[in-house]
Amino acid sequence: MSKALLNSNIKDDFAIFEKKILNKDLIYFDTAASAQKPKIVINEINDFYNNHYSNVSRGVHTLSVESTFKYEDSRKKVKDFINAKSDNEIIFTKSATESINLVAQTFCERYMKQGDEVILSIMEHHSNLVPWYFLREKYGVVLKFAMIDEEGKIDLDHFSSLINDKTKIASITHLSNVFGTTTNKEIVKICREKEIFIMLDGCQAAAHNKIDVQDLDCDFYVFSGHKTYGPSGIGVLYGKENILNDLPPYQGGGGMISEVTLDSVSFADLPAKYEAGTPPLVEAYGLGIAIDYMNSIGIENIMLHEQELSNYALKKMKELEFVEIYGNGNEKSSIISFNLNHIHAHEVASFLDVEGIALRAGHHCCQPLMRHLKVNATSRISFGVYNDIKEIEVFIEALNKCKDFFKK
Amino acid sequence: MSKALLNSNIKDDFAIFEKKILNKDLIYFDTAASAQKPKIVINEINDFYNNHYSNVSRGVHTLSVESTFKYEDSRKKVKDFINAKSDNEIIFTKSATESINLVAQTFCERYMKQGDEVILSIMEHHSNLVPWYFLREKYGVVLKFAMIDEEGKIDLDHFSSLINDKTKIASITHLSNVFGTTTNKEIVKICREKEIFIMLDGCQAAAHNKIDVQDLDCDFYVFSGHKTYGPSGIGVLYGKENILNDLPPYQGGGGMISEVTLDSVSFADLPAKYEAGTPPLVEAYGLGIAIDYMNSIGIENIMLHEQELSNYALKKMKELEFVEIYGNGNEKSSIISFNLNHIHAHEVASFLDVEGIALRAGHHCCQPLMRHLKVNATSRISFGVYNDIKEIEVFIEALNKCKDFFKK
Amino acid sequence: MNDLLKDLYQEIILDHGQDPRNFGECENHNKSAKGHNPLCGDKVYVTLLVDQDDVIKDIKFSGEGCAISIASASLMTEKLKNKSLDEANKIFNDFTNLVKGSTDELRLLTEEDSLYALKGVEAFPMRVKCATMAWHTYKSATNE
Amino acid sequence: MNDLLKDLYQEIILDHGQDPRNFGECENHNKSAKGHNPLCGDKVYVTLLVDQDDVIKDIKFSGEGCAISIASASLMTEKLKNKSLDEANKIFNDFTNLVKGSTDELRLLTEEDSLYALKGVEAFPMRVKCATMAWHTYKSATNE
Ligand SMILES: Cc1ncc(COP(=O)(O)O)c(C=O)c1O
Ligand SMILES: Cc1ncc(COP(=O)(O)O)c(C=O)c1O
Repeated sequence: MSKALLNSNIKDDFAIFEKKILNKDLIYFDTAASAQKPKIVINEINDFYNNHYSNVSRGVHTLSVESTFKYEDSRKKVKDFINAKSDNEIIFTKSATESINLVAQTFCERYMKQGDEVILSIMEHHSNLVPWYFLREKYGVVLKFAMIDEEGKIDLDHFSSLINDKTKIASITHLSNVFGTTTNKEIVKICREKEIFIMLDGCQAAAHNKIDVQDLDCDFYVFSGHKTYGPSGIGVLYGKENILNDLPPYQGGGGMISEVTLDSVSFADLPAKYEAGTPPLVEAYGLGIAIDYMNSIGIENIMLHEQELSNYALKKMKELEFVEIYGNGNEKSSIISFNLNHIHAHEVASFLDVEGIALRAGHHCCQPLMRHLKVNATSRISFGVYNDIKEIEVFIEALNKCKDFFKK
Repeated sequence: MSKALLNSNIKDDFAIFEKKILNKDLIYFDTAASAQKPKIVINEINDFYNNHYSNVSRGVHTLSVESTFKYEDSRKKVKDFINAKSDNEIIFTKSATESINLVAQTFCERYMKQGDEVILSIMEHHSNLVPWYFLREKYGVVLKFAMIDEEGKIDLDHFSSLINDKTKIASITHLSNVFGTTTNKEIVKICREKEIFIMLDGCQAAAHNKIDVQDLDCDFYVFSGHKTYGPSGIGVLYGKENILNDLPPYQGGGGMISEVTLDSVSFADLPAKYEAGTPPLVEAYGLGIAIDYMNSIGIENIMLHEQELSNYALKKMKELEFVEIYGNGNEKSSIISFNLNHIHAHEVASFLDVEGIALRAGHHCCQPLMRHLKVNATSRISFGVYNDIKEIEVFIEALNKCKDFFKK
Repeated sequence: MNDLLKDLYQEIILDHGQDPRNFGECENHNKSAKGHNPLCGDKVYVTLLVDQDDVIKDIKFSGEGCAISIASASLMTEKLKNKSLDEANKIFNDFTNLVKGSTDELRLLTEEDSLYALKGVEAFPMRVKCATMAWHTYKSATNE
Repeated sequence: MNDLLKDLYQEIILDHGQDPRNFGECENHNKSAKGHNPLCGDKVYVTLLVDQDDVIKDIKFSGEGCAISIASASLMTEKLKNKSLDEANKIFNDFTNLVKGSTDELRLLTEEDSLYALKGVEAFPMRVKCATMAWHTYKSATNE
């Protein structure tokens, strides 16, 4: 087992683990919400500001050149990270949420009319629901929701059965932020056969799996920098070049234009077309460094490590009769959602917080899924490169203590 | 004169000035494009990531609490900085450009129909033009452009004459990024009298003037963090609370909802309503620190300092017969645009770059204004707290050398 | 056991959390509101009977929630019953100040009050919403 | 004077920049395109006469721009005249590699070529767009 685990001194790469939470070591089990940042990312952000900073793309002077090259270099790193074909397919946004809004809005404007259909699933994150609800509201687009199986995976037969002549696009999570289950890439094949577009929400997958958008063959792929060990304030949209060329622009402003008169505007080529205004340039750079960091460990190794941790945690949690786990399979990637009998998730979170354990309690921005699971909230642990087996032991012990505390 | 100038060791607050450009001291005259960052901002960003980082607003654990409080604390600082009435009036975006897009889109959805009119000016930045062009294109909204006078200020009579029964909103720069001129706050009075809404684009003003949105009485005010000594990737939208309450949401996603079912969604209260997805949280915090920094110097003092520098530079430049200055008044705030006779702005920028002087050459994202001025491009110098008189001397000498070099 | 937790989960909180008083709907009521906590999806429904003199003759709540939110709702109904709306609103202010750890002086609540047991919430700022959910719902019921 | 600037603004560049050759429009042309530099709004218009054998019999340009963009356009027209489109495209590749400081080997351009004078641009990466504006415009004219 331990072969798959990363060397435990990987924690030294992260300054935050020198911190104590009420005199306890920090056990950070909330990576699915946002990952901690390696020192190298923070140091490089410093270096950018201290030695190379200026606005990008428009200036002639040295700092402007340096900033522009760092920014564009990061785009190349993202391209390689997800194996896109071209830099033009990588758009920097502020978040995955913005990326999804961008696609929903521009795709609808270009390809959809009233009555056309979109397929989502009942376990999508609000960020992959509400942008589509807007289209339903504004343009009369119809939304359909794929069901999930007992394990917490998209039911592909049901998904398939929802597609008809009016269906234009599907937008589905690549890795569930509640169950830790990965969507079978067959889903793209189904979309290819039925000739609809597909976007994958890779927020959780990108920090955990090797992503290859050419192999996946999806039309759009989105993720957030802050969940992949990068800074806050940066997101990625991947889109196939011909599609992005075909879609209208999203936001307007400096940097995304070719020529502006009082009567007209023509737009810059990709990727600038979708990057109106001064972009989150240092954040983009930081994401590039985070990608370097993940590559230095090896994304395969990260996956194996987190898989090991999940397997171990799952086994231990199943031994506790007062723990209910959501999704009955064994594939949990780096994420396990659960509840303690008769104890509200908020109690669990506060109790564990005092033990130094940071986990998430709530609806995880998946209220429709919560309703499906017939709960208001769950607790969720999620792992990153810096977690280890010892922390899981502490966690299991804390669950026991928690149960006892609230039993009385 | 020197009384108004800040102590020159203010440069020590900025690490970048330890840098040499081709063995020359860096003279950064490109603050209007983006300001350099004080060490304190960078250090605090470090501290945030190293000691307090987590996602905001949703978690129960300690790091989540710390992050949330830092994020919300920054909102309070922004509120005080521009003297808004309530935290609810401060929306964090990724940039001023996004702020303007947000207002244009939601305002149009709520209050405008085909044929309704918007007033801009011919000197607006592309970021305050193109979002409105989209409305023209999509919804048949009519755009009218206020003229400017010789000095480079909005012609208020002309502005006034453009308003009619169909006019719904005006969006005007508060401080011109080409001329350095400030728009008379009378403009808001005109809008109040004629009962139209007004947005001010404060990108350049916010780092230079004391902004008081209650005194200005504008409906919307926008600026970017990176131009006010804050990090990249953060922008601000101020809107009067009752108006923001009345407008529809912009982007959809986690954090901006109250309740989501498969059929419906209800939205969170302000300011969350406009902050879909994980926000640029560390960036927002960094902007708060930048505001602290500006306050520690005193925004009045910053204004006086930059005014002094501008006055001096203007006087010296006027003595050079080969320099043409755009806008014939003496109010240049922190920005002066010019050209050297017969020498293209790009040559000037490259030449000065080699002397260590960073200035901007181009259309400054104001192509309609360039056309009005009958040039393709200008050079532009702009000042920040870290500039001093000696740098202007070096600059004037460099202009002379540049003229000589290209004369032969 | 950690002191913060002990303060948060005092006996009376756990008791009211597990066995809430005034749970249900007032048979006769003339004011009501629904509230929820967007963090976790918990919900509460508060009903009141307010007489001509603006006195709360009856108040009940129903819903689901964590121990803190249920206990707080339960203790609220006990406290507000037979109070005038004016008094009740002062208690509302006191209570929200108490759990937020505000430095404002309390006007009607004292350390003897059972509600004071919720002071432990101030050490868990993200739980303030749990503690105040029923209170805000009461407030919006009476504001309509 | 700084060496980088001397390299950038060699005599021949300043000469062609101030006194461009082949400025204007070909009297007879069968290909043309407009181009511009979004950084500064500079514009160029390139016209060509390409014969049946795909040889560029005439090429001229007009427009406004900085010394680098005008000199580059002027030198381009001198170089491409009487070249086959095939050769011209190879020179296009060589030239863009040259100014970008690419490590790719040049196939047709040598140090003896007047175009080589623009190698100094590689030290000013943001000026590459100036140097290549006319070239990309030529390219789009012949691609139609
Ligand atoms: C007057 C004005 N408006 C808008 C903008 C756009 O700001 P940003 O690029 O930060 O969105 C700028 C800066 O470029 C500006 O100077
Ligand atoms: C599956 C999934 N989709 C979308 C999002 C939204 O990401 P962000 O908040 O970074 O925009 C998240 C994270 O919260 C997520 O887990």
